[in-house]
Amino acid sequence: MFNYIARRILLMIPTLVAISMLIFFLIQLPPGDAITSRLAQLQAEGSEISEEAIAALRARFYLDDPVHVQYLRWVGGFFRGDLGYSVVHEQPVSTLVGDRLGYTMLIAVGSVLFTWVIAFPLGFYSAIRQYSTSDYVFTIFAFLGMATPNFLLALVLMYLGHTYFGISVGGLISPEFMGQPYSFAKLVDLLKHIWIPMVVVGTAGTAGLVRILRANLLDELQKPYVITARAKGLKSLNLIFKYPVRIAINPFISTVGWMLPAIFSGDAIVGVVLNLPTIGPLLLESLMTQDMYLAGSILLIMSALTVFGTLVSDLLLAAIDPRIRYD
Amino acid sequence: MTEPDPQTDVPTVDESGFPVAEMTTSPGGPVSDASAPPPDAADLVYASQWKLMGRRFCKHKLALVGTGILLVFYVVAAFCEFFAPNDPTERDATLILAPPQSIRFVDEEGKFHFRPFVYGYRMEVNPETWQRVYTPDPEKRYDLVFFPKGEPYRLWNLIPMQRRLFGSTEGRVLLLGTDTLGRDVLSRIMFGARISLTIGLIGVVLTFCIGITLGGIAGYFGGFTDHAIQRLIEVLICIPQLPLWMVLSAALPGHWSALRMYFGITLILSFLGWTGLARVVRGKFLSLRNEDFVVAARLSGTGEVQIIFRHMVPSFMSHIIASATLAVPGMILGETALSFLGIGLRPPVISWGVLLQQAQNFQSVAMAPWLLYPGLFVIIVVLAFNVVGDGLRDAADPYAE
Amino acid sequence: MPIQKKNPAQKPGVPRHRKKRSKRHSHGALKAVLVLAGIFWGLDQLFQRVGSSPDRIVDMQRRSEMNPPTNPDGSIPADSWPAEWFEAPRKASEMGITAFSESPMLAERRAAGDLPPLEERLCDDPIVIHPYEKPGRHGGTAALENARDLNPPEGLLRPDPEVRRVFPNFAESVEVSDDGRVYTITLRKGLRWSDGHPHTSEDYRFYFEDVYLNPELNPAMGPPFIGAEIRIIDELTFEYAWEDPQPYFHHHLALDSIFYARPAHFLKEFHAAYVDPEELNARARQFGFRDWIGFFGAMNSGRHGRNVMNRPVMQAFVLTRIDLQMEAFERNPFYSKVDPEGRQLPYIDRLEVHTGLDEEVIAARAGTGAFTFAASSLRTSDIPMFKIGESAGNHETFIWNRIQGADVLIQMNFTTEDEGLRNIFRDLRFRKALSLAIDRDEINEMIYFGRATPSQVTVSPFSVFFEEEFARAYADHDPAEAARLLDEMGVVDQNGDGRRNRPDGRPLNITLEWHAMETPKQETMELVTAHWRQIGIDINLRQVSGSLQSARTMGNMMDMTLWHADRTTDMVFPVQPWWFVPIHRGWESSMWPLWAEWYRSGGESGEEPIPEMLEVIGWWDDFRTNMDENRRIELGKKILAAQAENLWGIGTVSLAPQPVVVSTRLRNVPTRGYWGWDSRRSLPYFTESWYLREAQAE
Amino acid sequence: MKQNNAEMKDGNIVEVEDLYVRFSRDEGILKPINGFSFNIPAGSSIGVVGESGCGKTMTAYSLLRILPRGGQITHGSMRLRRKNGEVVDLAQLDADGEKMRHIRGGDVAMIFQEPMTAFSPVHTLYDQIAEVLEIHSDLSDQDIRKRVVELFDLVGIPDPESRVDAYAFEFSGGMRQRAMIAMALASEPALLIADEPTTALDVTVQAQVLRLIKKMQRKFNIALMLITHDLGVIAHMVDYVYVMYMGEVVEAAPVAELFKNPLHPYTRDLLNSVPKMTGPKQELAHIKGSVPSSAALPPGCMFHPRCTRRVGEVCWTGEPALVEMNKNHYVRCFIHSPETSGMSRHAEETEYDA
Repeated sequence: MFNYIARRILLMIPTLVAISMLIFFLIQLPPGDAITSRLAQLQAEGSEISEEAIAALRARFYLDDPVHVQYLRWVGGFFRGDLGYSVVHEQPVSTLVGDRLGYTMLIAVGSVLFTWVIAFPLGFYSAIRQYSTSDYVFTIFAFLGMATPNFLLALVLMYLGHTYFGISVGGLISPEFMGQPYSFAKLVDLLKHIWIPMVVVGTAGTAGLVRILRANLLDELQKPYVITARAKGLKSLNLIFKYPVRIAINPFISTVGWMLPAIFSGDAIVGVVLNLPTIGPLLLESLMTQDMYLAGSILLIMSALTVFGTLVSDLLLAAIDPRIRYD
Repeated sequence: MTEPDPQTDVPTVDESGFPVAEMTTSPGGPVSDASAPPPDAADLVYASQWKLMGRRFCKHKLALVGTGILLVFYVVAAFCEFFAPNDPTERDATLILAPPQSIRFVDEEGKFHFRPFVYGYRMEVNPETWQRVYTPDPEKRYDLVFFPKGEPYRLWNLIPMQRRLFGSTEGRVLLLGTDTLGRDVLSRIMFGARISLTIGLIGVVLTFCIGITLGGIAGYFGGFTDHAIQRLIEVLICIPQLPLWMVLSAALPGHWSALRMYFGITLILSFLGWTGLARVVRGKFLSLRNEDFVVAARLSGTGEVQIIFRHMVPSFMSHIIASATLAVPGMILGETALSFLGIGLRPPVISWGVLLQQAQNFQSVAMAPWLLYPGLFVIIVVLAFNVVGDGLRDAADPYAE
Repeated sequence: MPIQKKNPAQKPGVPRHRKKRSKRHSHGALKAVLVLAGIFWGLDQLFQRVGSSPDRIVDMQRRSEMNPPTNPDGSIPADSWPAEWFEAPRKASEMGITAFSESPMLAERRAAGDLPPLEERLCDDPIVIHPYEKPGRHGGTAALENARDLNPPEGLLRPDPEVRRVFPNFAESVEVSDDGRVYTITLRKGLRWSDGHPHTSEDYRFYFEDVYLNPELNPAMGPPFIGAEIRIIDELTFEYAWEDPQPYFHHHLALDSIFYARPAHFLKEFHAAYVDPEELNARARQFGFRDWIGFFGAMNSGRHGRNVMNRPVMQAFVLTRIDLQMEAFERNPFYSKVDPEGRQLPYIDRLEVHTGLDEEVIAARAGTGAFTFAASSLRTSDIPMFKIGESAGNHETFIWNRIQGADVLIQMNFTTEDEGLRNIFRDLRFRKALSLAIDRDEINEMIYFGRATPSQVTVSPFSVFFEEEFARAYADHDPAEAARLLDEMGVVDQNGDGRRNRPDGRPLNITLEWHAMETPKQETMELVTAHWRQIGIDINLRQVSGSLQSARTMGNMMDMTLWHADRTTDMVFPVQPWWFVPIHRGWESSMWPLWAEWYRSGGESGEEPIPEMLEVIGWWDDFRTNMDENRRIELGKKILAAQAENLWGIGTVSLAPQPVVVSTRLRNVPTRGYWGWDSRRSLPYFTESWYLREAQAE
Repeated sequence: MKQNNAEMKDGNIVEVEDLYVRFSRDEGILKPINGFSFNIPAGSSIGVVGESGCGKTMTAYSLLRILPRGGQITHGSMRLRRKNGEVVDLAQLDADGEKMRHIRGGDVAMIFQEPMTAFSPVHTLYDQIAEVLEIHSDLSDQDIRKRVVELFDLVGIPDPESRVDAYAFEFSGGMRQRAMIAMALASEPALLIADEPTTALDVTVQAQVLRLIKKMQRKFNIALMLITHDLGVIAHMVDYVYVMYMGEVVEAAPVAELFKNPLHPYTRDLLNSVPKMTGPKQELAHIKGSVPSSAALPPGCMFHPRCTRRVGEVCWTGEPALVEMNKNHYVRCFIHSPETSGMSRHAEETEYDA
């Protein structure tokens, strides 16, 4: 077990290095750089800018260094806990990302929970009552969830939420609670808002999970050990929960890891539509403004979280599945 | 060979007997000798794999419905100039954000007409709200006819034509309303289908090529190559897809023409889509590598490339096709998402993503919800693809049930 | 199976599985169809409902209905605003005000010992603001989408509602020497920063010498201070002096002087010239900054997270808190203006600004009455939504006019690298053709509800430089003439594909890159490209980010681009005639990057403009330094006439309707006004005198 | 269907009569069992022999009422004398009911073919065996543990104390099957069904496991129903054999009688395909073709398509009845039915000897 964990953790390192290099390469691709964005910003304020000033700005943010030096400086910063510096915002990335990451993770956790809460009974019931009407209905709904573009669902839910539930449009907190200290009422208000992104982000993943659980469970239900267990005289529901579900549930555990990239993608687009103070819109903005350290750091944080999430789910899987543990 | 069984009242029992039974149960006849298969045995097995798949697929009713829907969509997309009742770029200042017209049989006076018709609109601008208010105008009764002669157009920009599938010779028929410039939403959806539906297909073909090549290399050669490709896939799937798309599409040169943008976006979408397929292919290769027929081919000195493409690829093609079908909707959604965010296709290109981008505001949902219709079509197509893919996957798996 | 016959051994009792099963299958498919049909039906119902317009309940006299009519040229009659707004503000002593009163909120703070008494906070003899309707009451919190809307960048002087003349604000007086080379500014006595520290000449010196002239802190060095120096006379008096005459520097003082003063007492602590740089850098790093420059910048803007707030300001409101979704402002206790009844302004106590929202959500919130005042991010196309929401949202929608001389200005690059394209662009017939091909009435009808003024790009109709023929030049819709002009210049369709080719036979590929900002550029261009396609010109539209817009305009990489032609009022046109004279390089303009480069480098780099333009530049050089006003008007008109003749840029409509969504509680907001960069949005309309009616009064 | 609880012969623990099982599947109705009948006298052992797909396992599943989804007993009765003497018709019970659950694992236990997959891979063996005792006894947790260890010891698993907590995949095939036997014995059932218990094992281990089963059967005086396709296994294990083909009995006889005098062509084919260790070397025979799908039962005698000794048209038009040829030796074949036996004699002799 220890070896297994150690091996998994060691394997993370080259993966993360490769990811960081790929990200750094990718964020260099779009034309222009953060300085041009900064200039655009200054021009939006009505200033005129000289060539020398541009060169000075570039030098100040080390943008005239060779690419590999820039990369090493950027990655080196991570080891010192320095996530980089946003040229456009003139602020440390950690300050910008701080709270937003919290909300993003809140939505991520919420979406995973939502997905689980919906997908488990649906998949379970569909498998147990295969080809029944409810199986079809659930399947159709699962597919519908998968087929609806995130942004469309967000837009429509936002509209419905506003029209029928009076939820203020956009954001995570109603204006009247903004800046108030945290209280029960504020929490309730937060919950009133946060369900929309949770549902939207979670819906896309639900369909897949329902299908997987259903298929896995159907598979497991035909395994000889289920017959063995039946032959022992177990009650069928107990039996299903104790044996096949226990094994078919693996995708739920491994979801933790592989859902994260999807959730971050979902968050990016839902965050933009709903104007959430999450990391997604910041990422989009930083990509648009070529604020490369900000964009790169956010992407790297997301990827690192994903890698870490996969590790956690692998470990969890190992914990519940002795076959992996003893491998 | 069938005859109803009166006692069981199960008339079609025998229809779907296993082919195996067919081959082995002829009474008294010679039993085929396993050591000397008929000369076309390979073809037979090969054909029967597809036949079997086809048969299983046909049993999947939902998948058949999905196939039908997709077929309709693609035909419409291919001949959208003919199907669209209006020119998708035709503007009308007097029909801005007009709601969908309803097809009528009964006119204002309660008179029934055999030929369906729509009423044209009378527009008034509410002086207080500046809102354009449309009321059906009984004066303007437009009969719906098949193959009306309208403005001349060119099918595929080549064949000059004048007739369209349906419409009216008297005025514009706007079954799904109009957009902010008074253009027919239905026609725009039909034209948008051409881009949105093909982007998925072309993307998947590209994905296919990359996925099969890399997955095949990984699975066939194994060892270090496999390891390297595996790591590459791992790295790629750890980075959230949409942000990566966004980075890449921001990198597309600004002066590209619409057509090149289209291919650029397609390339981007497939740049990341191949990982899943490559994994499937790799797994298949790994398991097939040591199968007898592959070993035999290798021993007889067949070239590697030939082994891969003549022997291995065909043996799991059905699976790949199923996976590919399931990958198409992801591409379609990707295009809409990118266009929606304003970093994909742009007007005057008409795609479903572009149409939705124009409908993304609260005003649309509140005041002109028909602008969201492209979204409905996205849902239907993605749904259909998923159902078909599911059916294909079930059909491709000989061990299912 | 040749002899498949019935099996006599078959026992009865076999259920009809098969039938049931196939029924189940079709069940599923049927259900799928039913569900989809249901969705279709539901949407259809929804649309039917929404399609019919609801009757609006007119429950009260709406201010917007008392709008004075618009002038024929699209401008707003001057009597839309109080006559007092066109005069220098009077002082309390002139109005005979002796007693002053303060907001209860500040009274509390004073009682708690936080603040000195009101008399000590106000300057000696404060100016009196004449409110639009009537004097208001203290108190209340306003919800905004943009802090600027109620806290405009007011400075030493202030423009009038037509953005033509200037009047004193923080300055007691501004005197110009006869030769126009020295501006002497006298500050009001007793003015204080929001922390109570006196506002003096030192604050202006600090900015000029320690910020503006510091290349590290200020990468952006341009007019009006090029070649200038500052001379401090005494605590309240200082001078700016130039080599050249500056006939229009007071316009900068009216619009930009908020930037010319910094709270020196506060910022010196963060400036390397005043404290040990080592120590300062260490401190900066402590806060996560790379060096003191970023740190200074953050302190200067007062926006560094939660650590530093309350940077001293002169404006009516002070930033007190930044949250992820909100910024909170409180009234400046030392704000030195009063109403005619001696109440210290502003009336409103607090501002809450919803941040991080995009246009769509702002529009949605504005339409549902979530904002006390909103305009900056609102689009013309949403006007019906705002108006329909009025009955439920407790707000009203005023229609102001965007100050732009052209809501969308189409620019082609006369110095583009592509020689063929450059020659075509430089051919006046091509520009005329493109302009004549545009159906401005259709644009006005479709995008602006017919309420804008179709026009060629030129200055605003209420400008002294305005001539009607400037606005009419080639602004008619005449596609036939356009086509004729193109044929004449040899830009014809040579291969029968419906698109015109260059004279050399190559396809005429033009890419128009544009950045989405402020005005309806996308909708306009959808129409314009359609109009142009009709005469066989097919251009490729590409929306770009601000960063790209900046990089590609500055790098002379664009064929064509768009901007909104603001800077067309008397306040800004004379100092920044960017659309008419090649003096500026920036993201707004891609008309002549190399000509502008030539001009600004004194002919050392860039490319010499064409003779027609050299003539215009000559007029401009005279114009910007000439102290004879009549001569300047003459020269200005010449510059504008040159545009009307040469069509350097192509305009669409001017004075477009701008929705301004105002809560019914917010009073003293003029029903008409000019909205845009030139007026710094709400700056001329005395936002400090806007007040919130008591909630129960409704 | 009539209630026949009372009509049970004293000596029998199981009486199955005219059992029919049907499955609904995409490809049609599967008919795995078509009028199967058999008895198991208490404490005795019977064998059910036939090729794969003949319905043997389905018979076992029917007895336990654990037919896979879609399976239904459409006709017949299955009387069982429970440990407490109660006689029940298993066919009449609710498959998921309280009573049936107590019979499953309590009165009737089963040993499965694949010891690898018959245990859950993610639960310890102890967990899975103790479960039987939790359901069918009122032992305390400590007693259960003691009992499981005891059972492990009994079936010959070394170091039972620590091995009970192992996972199935940590065991070798033979050990796993021993664990399976321990599990089957846990509740001291009256009937033990062993479904191909040694097919998946190495030849060397097979004998050990069979010996163990036999030993346990004797020791606890359990009735044994051994299902196998391997006639070689049957010889030493059971008293009486039912030969099954396509869900019906084609021949039934005491084990010695069957080996000595096989009557049905199918039995003969089966016997011929068993490699003989003694006697003259000869080519191993195989039965031509394979068992047809039970979705399409052949008309007439169900074996006729594969039969080498058909007597004539009657083979595919008529239906042979089960007739008693010798004492306790039954056969279902036209060769032996009174009206057709004469015409087939000659053909039979020649072909069989050839």
